[in-house]
Amino acid sequence: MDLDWNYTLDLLPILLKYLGTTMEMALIGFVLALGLSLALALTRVFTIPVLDWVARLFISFFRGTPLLVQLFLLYYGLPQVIPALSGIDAFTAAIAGLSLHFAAYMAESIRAAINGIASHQTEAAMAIGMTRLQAMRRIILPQASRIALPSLMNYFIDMIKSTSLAFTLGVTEIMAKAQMEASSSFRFFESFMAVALIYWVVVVMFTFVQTKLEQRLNAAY
Amino acid sequence: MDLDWNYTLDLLPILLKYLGTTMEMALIGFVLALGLSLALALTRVFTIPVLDWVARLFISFFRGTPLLVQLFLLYYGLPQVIPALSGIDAFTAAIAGLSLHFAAYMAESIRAAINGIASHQTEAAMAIGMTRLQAMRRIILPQASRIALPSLMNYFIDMIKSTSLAFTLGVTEIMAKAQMEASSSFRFFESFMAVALIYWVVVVMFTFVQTKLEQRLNAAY
Amino acid sequence: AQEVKVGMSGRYFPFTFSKNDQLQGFEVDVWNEIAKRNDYEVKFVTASFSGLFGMLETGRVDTISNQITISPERLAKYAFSQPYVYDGAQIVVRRGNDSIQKMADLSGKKVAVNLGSNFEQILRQQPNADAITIVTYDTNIEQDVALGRMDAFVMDRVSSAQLIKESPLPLQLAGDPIDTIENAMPFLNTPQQVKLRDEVDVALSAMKADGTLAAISQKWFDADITQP
Amino acid sequence: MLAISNLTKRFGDNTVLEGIDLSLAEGEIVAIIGPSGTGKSTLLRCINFLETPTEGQIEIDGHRVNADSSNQKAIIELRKRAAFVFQNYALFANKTAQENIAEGLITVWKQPKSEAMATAASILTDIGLIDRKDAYPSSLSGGQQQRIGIGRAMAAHSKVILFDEPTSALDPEWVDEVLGLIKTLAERKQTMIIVTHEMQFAREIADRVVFMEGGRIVEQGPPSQLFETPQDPRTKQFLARALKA
Amino acid sequence: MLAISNLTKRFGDNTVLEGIDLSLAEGEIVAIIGPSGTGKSTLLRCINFLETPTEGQIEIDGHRVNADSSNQKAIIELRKRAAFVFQNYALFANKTAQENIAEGLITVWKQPKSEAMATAASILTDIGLIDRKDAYPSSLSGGQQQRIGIGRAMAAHSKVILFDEPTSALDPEWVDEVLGLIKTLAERKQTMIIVTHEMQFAREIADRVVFMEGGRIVEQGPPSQLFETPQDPRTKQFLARALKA
Ligand SMILES: Nc1ncnc2c1ncn2[C@@H]1O[C@H](COP(=O)(O)OP(=O)(O)OP(=O)(O)O)[C@@H](O)[C@H]1O
Ligand SMILES: Nc1ncnc2c1ncn2[C@@H]1O[C@H](COP(=O)(O)OP(=O)(O)OP(=O)(O)O)[C@@H](O)[C@H]1O
Ligand SMILES: [Mg+2]
Ligand SMILES: [Mg+2]
Repeated sequence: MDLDWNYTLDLLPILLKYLGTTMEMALIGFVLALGLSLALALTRVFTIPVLDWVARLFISFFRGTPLLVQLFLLYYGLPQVIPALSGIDAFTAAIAGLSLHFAAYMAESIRAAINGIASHQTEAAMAIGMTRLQAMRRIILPQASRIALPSLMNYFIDMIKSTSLAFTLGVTEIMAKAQMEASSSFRFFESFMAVALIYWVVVVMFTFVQTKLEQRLNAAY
Repeated sequence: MDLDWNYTLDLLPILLKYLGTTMEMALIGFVLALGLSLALALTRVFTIPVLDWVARLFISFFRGTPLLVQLFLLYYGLPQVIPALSGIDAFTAAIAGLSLHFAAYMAESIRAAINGIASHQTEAAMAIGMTRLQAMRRIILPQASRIALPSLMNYFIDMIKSTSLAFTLGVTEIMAKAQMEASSSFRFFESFMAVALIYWVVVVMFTFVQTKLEQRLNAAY
Repeated sequence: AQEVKVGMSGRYFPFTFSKNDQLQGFEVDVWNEIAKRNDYEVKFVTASFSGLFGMLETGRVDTISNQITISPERLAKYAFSQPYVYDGAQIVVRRGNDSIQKMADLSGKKVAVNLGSNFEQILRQQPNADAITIVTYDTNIEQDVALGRMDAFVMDRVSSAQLIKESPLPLQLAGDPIDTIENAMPFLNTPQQVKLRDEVDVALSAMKADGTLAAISQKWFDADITQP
Repeated sequence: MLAISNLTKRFGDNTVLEGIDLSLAEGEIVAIIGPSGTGKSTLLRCINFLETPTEGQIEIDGHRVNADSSNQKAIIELRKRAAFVFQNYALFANKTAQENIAEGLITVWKQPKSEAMATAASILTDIGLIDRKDAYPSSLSGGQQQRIGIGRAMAAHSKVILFDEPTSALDPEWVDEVLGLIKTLAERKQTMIIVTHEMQFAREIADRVVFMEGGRIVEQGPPSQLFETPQDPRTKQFLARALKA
Repeated sequence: MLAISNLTKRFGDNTVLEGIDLSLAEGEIVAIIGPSGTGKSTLLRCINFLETPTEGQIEIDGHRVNADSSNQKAIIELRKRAAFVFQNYALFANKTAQENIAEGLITVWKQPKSEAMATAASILTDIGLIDRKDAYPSSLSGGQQQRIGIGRAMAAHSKVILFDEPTSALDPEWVDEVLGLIKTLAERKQTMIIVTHEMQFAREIADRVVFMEGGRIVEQGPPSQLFETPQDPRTKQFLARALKA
């Protein structure tokens, strides 16, 4: 196969126009997923009576079924049951799906990180009269975040790439665009190289941020 | 939308025939990924001179680019460069791609778990004359495995579902089969429900195994 | 003007594809012409193939214009427009492989087909179907035939010819089409959508009659594929 | 001021504490001594419900909590009345020395941060660690860490401070300082329970010494009486060994 | 048998140890005393390269390692000659009491598991914890944990055992037992260095006492001499405080 690297180069500016869509979905989705996963993790760590079971079911479902199917259900299935939701646009639905899906995964990582912090510190915090939630917020979570950071970054990176499934809902982001371009030129190889390159640069940038963050979080240890 | 649940039920036995392919890819892929990620994590924890940089590059690339692109490069791209590899079959290539991709992610989780174990235990092990590798194997890894377990299970579950990308290489597993069936009947919704159901049951079973494992690993704490 | 939303994959050259970030192709031209005649404001929605049908079901698009092949099963579920493309199932092989010329030559061979197409069913209806290893792909069947991993793939004749012309891959057509297929646009079976389908049918009939449809076909294929 | 009634604690079918009754008057200092594994730490931990007692009841400053109560608010109110100094320091790993001491004032007692940090600084001066105020626990020596742990307990305006072997990790030259501090607290009518196996220290600081064995209080009395004329043979035997060491 | 020459350790620009020279004969027991933060733990940690010295050299039983050496094998050989008892126990959290003691024998000394476990059991009997042999560290009391830590050090056939405040977490009644054990080891010509602030203990067990301050050895000599007729004013001041407590 004769590879045409110029094609790859020519494609880059076209694809970059869609990077905004990709990153917007990933960033908003991640922030929402982070909040939700924290709530789920705390619900499980504290084993809050009924909610614990709700959280387990939520995690089990959103972890146990493919994101593609979840997006499908959310965008095409749910409006059948709840007509009010038929007004939701594809972009919003994609973000909702991404955050629900990744929240389920991230909740388990956060829970593991919390369990990794020596429990005598929670005791010490409770002994001075803090509630479990205060101890969590001020003592345990800051330390757990250090342990969880690499995992969470993994999920963020995964999420960036998973935004490509939003094409199922009609959202065109960089991967969809690359495949559309490739289908006319038949230069799948070159198109994929262009997408890979863009993703890689983005990921390397975020990994750099991660390294800096890790250094700051490690300062105390 | 008129849903035909009988269609979903009728599809189940057809899809179940392909569950073997899915699980075979996921299980072999995961075992390989586990070995590779452990090697990568240790290389990074011990900061082995040159290898550390190789590991970083490996992780950066396989984490930073989409699995789809990696499978494509592996199966369609590499044989162009190394003709000997054109004999590789799609199933093998899919497993190779899955394990390389997930190893990059898992390496970071394992590294974080190792860093989460109190370092004075490594000291104590070294003080009685163990090498760092012995301390790692006998003291740190058994404890790190407890912290890493939920994350690793997340990746395993993710891997089960990611086997569907092997469809790009022509491997028919349950997701591919569901889409094939759906594309002739146009009953995507019903097909997806069938797939989701099968995945969910499989995941719930593995989650049960995880819970049992966690209990065993927690026995000492 | 009434807004009509048309779903397509954007990944099916030269019917619907993107070049330099511009959505174009046969389907796009056909719909722009229909819109002009019926005073529609046409809006193209691109999504993956499985998503297109979800959109149709939930009313997010009015129809799909992506060379959907009519089959009895599909006819039972949707209201189809009249066929606007007549095509055939074509065997394609690696360049220089002249051993395969007709259906019977595929016995004992490995044959690839694409997801979302009807070609798997067509192959399975052939008398020697049991002797053929049929593999369905999501994308990239042409790559595997070019690399020699597959002996042949089956696709519609029109895009096969385009593919061989446009792509750098070493491929060639093998013999004549093995079956004829009719492509049309599916609509939901509701009174409102059936009314829209009828309007579109009127426009299509007129375009066939005055040669506009043939002209669009000539533009993209150097041939008229809109007549049986 | 503090009253423990009929306190029993079981781990599974292992009874670690059995029917403990103990009262403290305001400003009283009680030392608890006894062999290892006898339930001394467990008793302290039950007093502020770090360990939920199996039976019995705790009352501090008129605030009473039963073993079968699961009222979190009541337990927190109890804990606000009782500070704890841990055997293993249990400092907050993500906070500096000063922040460790200020943390409770800010979070529990809702003091403004600047005020809490000023209080923490003065406590750091008291315990001789003001020059290490910005150090994190991991970079402090064992002795330094335990002194911060004591400082943290001193910061809360607690009715009673519970010490679990507070000097066991301290260098001898600092024991004096800590003794001095505890005496200052005693003069301010600070009630304290101190688990210790430094007999000399118990004798010097305590108003009353309690000897525990096998999860029960065997004997108690003023230090002079308990150390010089112990009544129970087990007390005698324990003291004979302990004072010799 | 053990010779430390010109040992210096800096953390950044903070010099914690400065030009330490110290030799031990076979079977000799040296106690190190001194104020908190003075570098006692750091000195012990440098002896078996848990902390890499900045300058100087360590020799144990004819095996010599320089500060600038990065030969891992040489360092491991050194460590096999020196066991360590930690201030904070540092037990292996994933191993039972018995496994903690047997671990080194199995991994480092390549003994068959059954043999190592038997040795561990006999050591557990010596230290009075045979009934807790299957307990994990997290369910042992502080005192029990430290005794396992000592047992672990006893198990290795080390030329020298380094104790970092071995009795600071121990209950008085067990101090005797441990003293007894250490004496048994001394009779077998076990060389030991013991950092401690229990003066009574240092006096009883040591052949020689070393007083450190500010990262230097200020004075050393037999216990009777150092405790009764200290020469350096800093030693005098330290002992005055320490013996009073
Ligand atoms: N969480 C627990 N689960 C089970 N048993 C426990 C637990 N905590 C303590 N124990 C057991 O309870 C007994 C009393 O322990 P405790 O720590 O109160 O003793 P102690 O008197 O403080 O001993 P030391 O002087 O060694 O600190 C011990 O046998 C210990 O093993
Ligand atoms: N890893 C480190 N990084 C920086 N400074 C350190 C480190 N370890 C110890 N220090 C500092 O070195 C000095 C000596 O500490 P060391 O623990 O050796 O004292 P010590 O004599 O054992 O004290 P203690 O009796 O309290 O245990 C202290 O000021 C301590 O803060
Ligand atoms: Mg205790
Ligand atoms: Mg020390």
